[in-house]
Amino acid sequence: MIAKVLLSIWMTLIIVAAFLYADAAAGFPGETSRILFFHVPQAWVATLSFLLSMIASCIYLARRSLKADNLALSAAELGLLFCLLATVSGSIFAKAAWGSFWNWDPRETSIVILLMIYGAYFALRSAVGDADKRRVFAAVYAILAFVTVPFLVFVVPRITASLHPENTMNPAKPGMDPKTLKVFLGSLLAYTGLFIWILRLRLRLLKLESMQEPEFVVREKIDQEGERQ
Amino acid sequence: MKNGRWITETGSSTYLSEAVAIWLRDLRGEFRTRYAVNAILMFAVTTLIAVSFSIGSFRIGEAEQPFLYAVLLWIILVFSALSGLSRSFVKEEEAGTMDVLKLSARPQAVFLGKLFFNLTLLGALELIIVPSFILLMNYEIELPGFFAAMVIAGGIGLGGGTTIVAAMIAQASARGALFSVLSFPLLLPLMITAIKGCEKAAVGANNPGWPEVRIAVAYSIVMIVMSLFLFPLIWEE
Amino acid sequence: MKNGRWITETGSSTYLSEAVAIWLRDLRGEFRTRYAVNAILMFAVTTLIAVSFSIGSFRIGEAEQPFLYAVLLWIILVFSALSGLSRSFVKEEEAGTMDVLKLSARPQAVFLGKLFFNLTLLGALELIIVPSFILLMNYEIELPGFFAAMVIAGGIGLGGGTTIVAAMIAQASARGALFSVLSFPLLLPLMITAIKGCEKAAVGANNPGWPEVRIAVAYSIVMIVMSLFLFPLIWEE
Amino acid sequence: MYSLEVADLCKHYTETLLFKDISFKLHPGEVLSISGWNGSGKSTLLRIVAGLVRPTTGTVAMFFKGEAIPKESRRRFVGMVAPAFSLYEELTALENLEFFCKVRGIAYDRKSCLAMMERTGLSENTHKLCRNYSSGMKQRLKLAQALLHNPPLLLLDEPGCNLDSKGMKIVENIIAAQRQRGMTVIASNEKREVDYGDRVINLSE
Amino acid sequence: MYSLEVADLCKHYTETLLFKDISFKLHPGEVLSISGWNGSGKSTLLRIVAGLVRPTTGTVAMFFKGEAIPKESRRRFVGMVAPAFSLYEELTALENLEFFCKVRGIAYDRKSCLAMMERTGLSENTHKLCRNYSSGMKQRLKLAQALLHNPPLLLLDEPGCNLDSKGMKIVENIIAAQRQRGMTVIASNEKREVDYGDRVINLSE
Ligand code: HEM
Ligand SMILES: Nc1ncnc2c1ncn2[C@@H]1O[C@H](COP(=O)(O)OP(=O)(O)OP(=O)(O)O)[C@@H](O)[C@H]1O
Ligand SMILES: Nc1ncnc2c1ncn2[C@@H]1O[C@H](COP(=O)(O)OP(=O)(O)OP(=O)(O)O)[C@@H](O)[C@H]1O
Ligand SMILES: [Mg+2]
Ligand SMILES: [Mg+2]
Repeated sequence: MIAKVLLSIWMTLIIVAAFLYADAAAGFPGETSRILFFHVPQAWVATLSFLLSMIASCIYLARRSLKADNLALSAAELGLLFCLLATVSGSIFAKAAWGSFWNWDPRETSIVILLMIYGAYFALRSAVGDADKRRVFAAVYAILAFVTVPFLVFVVPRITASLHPENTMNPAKPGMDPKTLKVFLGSLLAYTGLFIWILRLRLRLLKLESMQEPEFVVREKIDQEGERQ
Repeated sequence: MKNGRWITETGSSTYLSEAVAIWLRDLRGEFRTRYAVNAILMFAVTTLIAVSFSIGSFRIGEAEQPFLYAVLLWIILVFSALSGLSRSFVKEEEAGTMDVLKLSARPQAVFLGKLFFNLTLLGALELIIVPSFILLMNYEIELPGFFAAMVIAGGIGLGGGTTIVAAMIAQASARGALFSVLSFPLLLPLMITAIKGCEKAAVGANNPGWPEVRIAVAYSIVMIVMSLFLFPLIWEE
Repeated sequence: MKNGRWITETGSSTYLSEAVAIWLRDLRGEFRTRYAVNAILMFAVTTLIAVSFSIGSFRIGEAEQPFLYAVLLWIILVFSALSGLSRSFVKEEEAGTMDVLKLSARPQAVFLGKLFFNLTLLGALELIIVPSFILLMNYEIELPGFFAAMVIAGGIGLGGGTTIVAAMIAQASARGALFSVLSFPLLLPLMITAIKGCEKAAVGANNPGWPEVRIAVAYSIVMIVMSLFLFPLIWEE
Repeated sequence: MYSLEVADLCKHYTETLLFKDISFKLHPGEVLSISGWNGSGKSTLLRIVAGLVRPTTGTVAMFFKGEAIPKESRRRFVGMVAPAFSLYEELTALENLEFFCKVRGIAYDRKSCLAMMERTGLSENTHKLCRNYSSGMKQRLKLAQALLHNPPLLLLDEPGCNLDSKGMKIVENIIAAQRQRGMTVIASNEKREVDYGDRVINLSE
Repeated sequence: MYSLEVADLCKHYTETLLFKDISFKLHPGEVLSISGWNGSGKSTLLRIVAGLVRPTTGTVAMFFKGEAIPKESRRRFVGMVAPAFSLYEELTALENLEFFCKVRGIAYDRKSCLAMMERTGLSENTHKLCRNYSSGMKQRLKLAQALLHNPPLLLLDEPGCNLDSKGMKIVENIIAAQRQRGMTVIASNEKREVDYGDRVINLSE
């Protein structure tokens, strides 16, 4: 409860600070640089949750525990959601900054591939009737999909020149002005908190749902037996 | 002693020999029905002619040719592959032979056998498409060695990335379209690499060490090794 | 009287109502197995993205755009169609339901039912692909009415031209090579016409009477009428 | 009123002769059995009578009140069950029957379809997908499908296949009922089923 | 030397319970029959024993000289025939057997495959495509396939399905031979086949 209140206060502060406290960076048309405080954390959270989904899938395959599958599923859902948010926010700003909604910037390409992969992940889940099969297949696909990520990161950027302000605003590099850096890091924190909060809600919901279906309860029993053996 | 035979005998057989048996059977079945080859060739020939008819008949700027041609070639290859590669597993499921195969073969052998079969199909496809594409489009390639290596490595990657997906969709309800949906994103990094490689080969850019070929080979190896580990999970579920 | 019923009753049923029954069953089967429903969208998006990524990422001369885009659009449409349209018959054969269908339905009703089904699929496909293609590629069309008519007429032609071929490949498992040989020349004239039509629509050429649409409509009518006559021969052998 | 006339049927497969000079006439109320070893051509003969396979030589003709029924409308007069047939696996049992009613031009009537399923002992599984049916349940549904249009000619290829004793009883009832109304041809390996026939044609002799 | 232990098997399909608390042990020389009405779960039970379907709860274990055989190598010890199985229709019968020999890791030996086909009464049709096999010939070939590797555990789901009286005799011989060497589980609707078992588990009770 307290955590929730703190999170909402923190979020509000960050939004206010993003517009009033931090200065607009040079090299961006108008105020467009403020995208940094929303768009980048969204992309970061999306990446984080895909990673989480992949790890949970591995755990599911090793242990066949329902919890791991629920985690993989909800992380993938949230990842897709934040990925969409990052795409939409980026796209809106792109119209202002680069003149058109879509330019096939390497970042745009890779985010679209991510969207496709996780869209496919859900298509697969809905196409497999048997519950056990569905979980195994989804986990296998999540792992295979993540295997391609390094290729996306290292290969795609070589193809087209990037429009992205790669080095000017990279927070890891010195040069970001301290005010911007402060708000940016705060925003990262806020988005991560938001992510964890929604994830826990989703997990609770999944657990409640599965309690209504007797099949799942029985399965969990086997899962424990399987672990004993 | 009869009973002893049951245990010892299987030791003499390797994954490879079993995989080869599966490969040869698929080839033979394919040769008799020509279903996959047809699906693939039909699409490939149709697009090839359509593309060459449409692109070939008007002028594209010299500078843009290498890139555009590389893109077209790989779109034709990838989509032709997607139209046929899932057949080997889907047919097994639809004909009701999957159960018997599950009871008699080791999963890794099945995976390898099907992979070999898909690679054979891809090889045949490339043998037909690539030369005809080059001829029809008047595609000038400065570095034929690099180009060939790129096409071969890309083909292996295509097979490596799709075989396990085919096994999954064969057991799922939405087959045809699901296959492209699941495979395509997995193949995109490879496709982008291969396009870049073919473009460079056409232009004749100085390209020491053939990095694109290496990337494609790395992709293939990673995909095949991962699949070998993951396949038994899918097969036995 | 029982015996009397056997003869008279069937009179009340028309080819159309039987064809509709077959059409609805196919739709329902399709919906259940989600062969298309769940994935057709992703599939269309996949192809579109591939094309728009590859073409969109570099600039094509203004003058060349209308033609190139028309070609790409029709390649996407024809490919999607070919990859799915033959299924309705092939599945019937592979699942072993063809014999029962032959025993219970009139050939013309079967043909019409399958044609409706294929046209439904094509309609759904075009509804998804065409608008997204236009948006993604920033495809400027001067004569939207002509363009829409061309797309619709082309779709009907695609369905008309492929349905009977699909019935043939489903029957002739060993004569399968026929399919690529047959369907390709069958569809090519239509495709060329449609490409030309879409190009004109984009450029906004003065085009009284929409000749390309007429050709496509004529093609569709000829194909469908011919198929209605020829289909019973294929079906009953 | 109806009759079936089969004259001088002969069927070759490339080099091998399956059977030759098969002739018989059948009238309502009669049951004909076809027996023979595995591979002797029983199923092929039934498929020829149904019009699914062409004979090498010979003719199959059906008459209604002395008039020949054209081949195109034979489908209304024939109901058939065979091991090689399948129903639509992705539909439920009832949907399958509904489909075959409509395609045959019989107004679909849910009640009578349910009654048919009751008759073949499937009333508890009307809404199950056929994919999940057991082998015996599939066979029962095939029987139901063949009876939907009250065919004057019923062709039963191994009708008792996969069935339990209750199912066998159902087949027996079906044959008895058909005897009241029309013609039946049974092809089977089972002595019990062959014995339902008034006459037997043995293809292995 | 071998043994099969099935403990507390229970199988649910979403809402319905198929069977529960099935336990048995089997030793070489024993034949177990499974009976029950159509749809009672006989085939499902056999598929669970073969490892093709997961039970909801319970375990299936095979032992060789007291040691448990891991699930991966169970394929070497099990041969199975079922109505839902098919062989490769585009291969000839002999090619099918050759394929299964190789895939199972048994050195392919044409003579012994031919002997197997002789044993199942197919010696005249070794080079025919399976697509053109009659229903009974297919069933015989499935039997041959299941016996190729001399499996210590033979699972027969409706083994006499589609067979003529000679074929039934062949099944009888197969069961008698298997009794000398290993274990057999038969699932069937036919009283005759059920009676081959020393013990009977009736799933409908
Ligand atoms: C459709 C349009 C866009 C998409 C899909 C997109 C997507 C992305 C993605 C995926 C990242 C990587 C985040 C990470 O590594 O975790 C990123 C980073 C970033 N984006 Fe965008 N973006 C878009 C448009 C824009 C625009 C218009 C701007 C600013 C004018 C912008 C500014 C940035 C910045 C500053 C970063 C951080 C770069 C770095 O870490 O070096 N983006 N974007
Ligand atoms: N298309 C074909 N080409 C060649 N031979 C065929 C073809 N179809 C069937 N045969 C052969 O014809 C013979 C008769 O087959 P059919 O199915 O009629 O036998 P059956 O009497 O029904 O046998 P069963 O009792 O096993 O069902 C078989 O030997 C079969 O191999
Ligand atoms: N995947 C599934 N989902 C739901 N129900 C299923 C599934 N598979 C089988 N069933 C049901 O389980 C029951 C048992 O089927 P099974 O095939 O084991 O029966 P059986 O005893 O072999 O019958 P038969 O004598 O007809 O062969 C049937 O009612 C069937 O409908
Ligand atoms: Mg037969
Ligand atoms: Mg059964």
